[in-house]
Amino acid sequence: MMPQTERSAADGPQETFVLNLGPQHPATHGVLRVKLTMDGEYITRAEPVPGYIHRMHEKMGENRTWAQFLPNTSRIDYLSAMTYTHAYVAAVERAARIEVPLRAEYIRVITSELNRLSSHLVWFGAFLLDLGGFTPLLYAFDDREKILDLLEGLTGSRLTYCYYRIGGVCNDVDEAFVQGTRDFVAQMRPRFGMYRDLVTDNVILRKRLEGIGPISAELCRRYGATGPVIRGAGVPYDVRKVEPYSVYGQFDFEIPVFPEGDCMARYRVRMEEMAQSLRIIEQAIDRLPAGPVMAPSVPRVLKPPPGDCCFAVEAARGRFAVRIVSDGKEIPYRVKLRTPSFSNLSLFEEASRGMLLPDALALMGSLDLVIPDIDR
Amino acid sequence: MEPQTELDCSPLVRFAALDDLLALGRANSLWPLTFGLACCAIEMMAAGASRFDLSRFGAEVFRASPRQADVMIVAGTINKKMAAAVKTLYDQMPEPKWVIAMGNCAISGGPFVFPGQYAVVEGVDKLFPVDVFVPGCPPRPEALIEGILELEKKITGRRRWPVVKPQ
Amino acid sequence: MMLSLPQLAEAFGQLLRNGATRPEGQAPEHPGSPGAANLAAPATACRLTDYALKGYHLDVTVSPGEVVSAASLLDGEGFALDAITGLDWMADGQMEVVYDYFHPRNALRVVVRTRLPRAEPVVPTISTVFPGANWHEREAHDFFGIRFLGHPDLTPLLLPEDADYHPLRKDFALS
Amino acid sequence: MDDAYYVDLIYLCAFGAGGLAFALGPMALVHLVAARRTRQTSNKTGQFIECGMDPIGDAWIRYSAVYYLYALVFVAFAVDVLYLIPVALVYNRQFAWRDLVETVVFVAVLSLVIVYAWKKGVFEWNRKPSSTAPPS
Repeated sequence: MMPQTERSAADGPQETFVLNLGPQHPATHGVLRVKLTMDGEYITRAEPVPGYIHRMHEKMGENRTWAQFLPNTSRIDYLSAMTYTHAYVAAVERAARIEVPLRAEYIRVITSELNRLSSHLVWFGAFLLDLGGFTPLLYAFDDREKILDLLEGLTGSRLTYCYYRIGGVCNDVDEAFVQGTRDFVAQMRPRFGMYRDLVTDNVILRKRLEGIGPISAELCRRYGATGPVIRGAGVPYDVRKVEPYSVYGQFDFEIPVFPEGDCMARYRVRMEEMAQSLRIIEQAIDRLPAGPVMAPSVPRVLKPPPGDCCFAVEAARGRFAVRIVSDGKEIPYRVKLRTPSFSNLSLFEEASRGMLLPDALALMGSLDLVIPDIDR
Repeated sequence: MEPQTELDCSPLVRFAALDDLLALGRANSLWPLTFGLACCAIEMMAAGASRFDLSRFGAEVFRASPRQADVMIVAGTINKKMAAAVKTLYDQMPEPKWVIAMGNCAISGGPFVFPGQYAVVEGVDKLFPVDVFVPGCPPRPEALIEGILELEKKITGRRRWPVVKPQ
Repeated sequence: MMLSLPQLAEAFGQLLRNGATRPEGQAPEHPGSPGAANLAAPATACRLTDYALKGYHLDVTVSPGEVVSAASLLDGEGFALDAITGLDWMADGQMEVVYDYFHPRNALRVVVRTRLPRAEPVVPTISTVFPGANWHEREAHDFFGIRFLGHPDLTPLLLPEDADYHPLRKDFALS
Repeated sequence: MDDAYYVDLIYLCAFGAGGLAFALGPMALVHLVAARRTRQTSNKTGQFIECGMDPIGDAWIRYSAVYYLYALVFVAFAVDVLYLIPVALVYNRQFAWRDLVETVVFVAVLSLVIVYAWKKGVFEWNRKPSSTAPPS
């Protein structure tokens, strides 16, 4: 049975129809499925159906030792793998009371922020691809490859880094990385001006984004949406500032906030955030302390004391929290991953009601979804 | 109806020279299906974007519709909820069609295989035949390009591009 | 309005004391008072925790009947729902439901937990208070088979739509 | 009936045959050269494409009249172009004001359709007030 909307008798009954958007659809950035009930070009109901890339990360957490779970963390949100690994290792360090050397914390901040930049660049390219502009993707990937070169030299992989270890990082940065990062920051700064001239000030883009897909701060709160979504609704919530973890408290940076709550506000938040990440990277590189990069006393077989603990980080898409429960054994009792895309997507049904389909796709793109991050 | 993945799909008339010509044309303008599943999809995007530039080999026209696509690049993990959709998309691609399994998940289930796993299909070749396997987790864009060149070799019977030998 | 932790703890203490008249009839043994950490874990409790060690500020244990009033209390204070998760304590024959809350404007994190019998894990839904809980509860139902009373739609979210198994139960791998 | 008439008729037939060959030739060629069957796993080769899912419901339902108007405007201009090509071919012998005026009048009359449709709000995709109510 298909639902029908009420219409005046003069119109005659116009029926709604049900349309599958996804799992194989270029606008859903992966294998998200949205069950659309359409009234012509207007959305009566858009019900996201996740689960098409559920990969049992939480079950796998209960099947391997604390350290063996590390490669999984980088495959949940593969675009900001560093921040996800950071949350997990920091949670285990908190549970096992391991003190991380300062140099390792600085390296974590530098690599996390580089990763945030590369993640936002992919979003930038893919979002504009959704809106119908292909060229920005080529510029964004050009910049992104420079970051990947740096991280690949350091970690050995391009995307799914497994660089952080429980107690530090797996190898020290070399002079080439430090110099390369400095060069990259210098190269990247002027690019934002180019992006602004090329894309942000474009009339077509503004017409497609301004006033489209409004999400209020209250809606964000009721659905637990975080990251650029809540900051684009005027709430300066960023885990790096609210609950400063690692050494983020030592840096001078701002949290970009735009109160409009529309797609353009979320777009601007991410663009500004990239510039702020550069600021953090610059400060961290300048103040990089000497010392070891691995805690001296990490036991070979880790057995955190029984109990639970949480650790939250600001990933590229919002608040990512790990809740680990230990029963004192070498295998976790439970690893709960609270992922930002899950909560950010859950408000889509309410936010997209009554929108035009093309505008709803702009809204979905501005949420910056990574589908395995929803499904885990 | 039984799965028919070993059908003889050859055309009514065949001319050796014409077949070669068609194969050459097909091999150098492979249109992949836009079918990003997981991590590997980002590397697939990177292969199509600047620096790696898949269009040098004629395979950059990513089509959203299976009817217009020649090659399905299965880039990522297939789970049991997704398997039916993947099979549907394979069915909807017209002949001649090829499949590249990109990444360890598409090859064998990759890191998501453990005793008692409940969600992952352990390799896309469990669902339909695969022509080229590209290993890696995820494979580098160069590896995907090499996979496409291997597919060209499979279609035309010879390799047009030089093979880079490790020094 | 800056919300302070002792005020919140006091509010929860009030909630738990009022809960003494609830049908289950279990009076909270140690209603939490600000600054006093009760190390024993009674049926209901409100404890301040060390953020540096735990990652949250307030740990509240309530009876299953009180999760909705706890959610309403936090909703009134401007909290947002972080996650809902299950925990299978197979050895104790119990199922734990953990509600994580964060505050979008203050550095405050609250954990509300409740224990259910493992044989019949039923708890009222809080999706009437936080609409975002809808998906979290569906996920907990997927993984643990916890039934949320009053939930609009408990069809599997992440698992296939016809799935009848609950993979994160500790006895799942054995079957 | 003079010879010229038959010559013209032969020309016409040849032109028609050529046109048919252009239209049907590729179909015949494809029938011979293309693959006869498609390998498939679950017998869904002929299914409508909906992102890999089985379509839900029927496509034969009442749509908004706006779609119909939109299609009409499109068809008007497609036909317009169809007529303009022979006009351009015939009129290219010498420049004549009369021809130009004729063409402009033709295009202007068709453009009035756009103006009319624009004024009527065909391109606005406005919802009727009754349908903005939340679904029951």
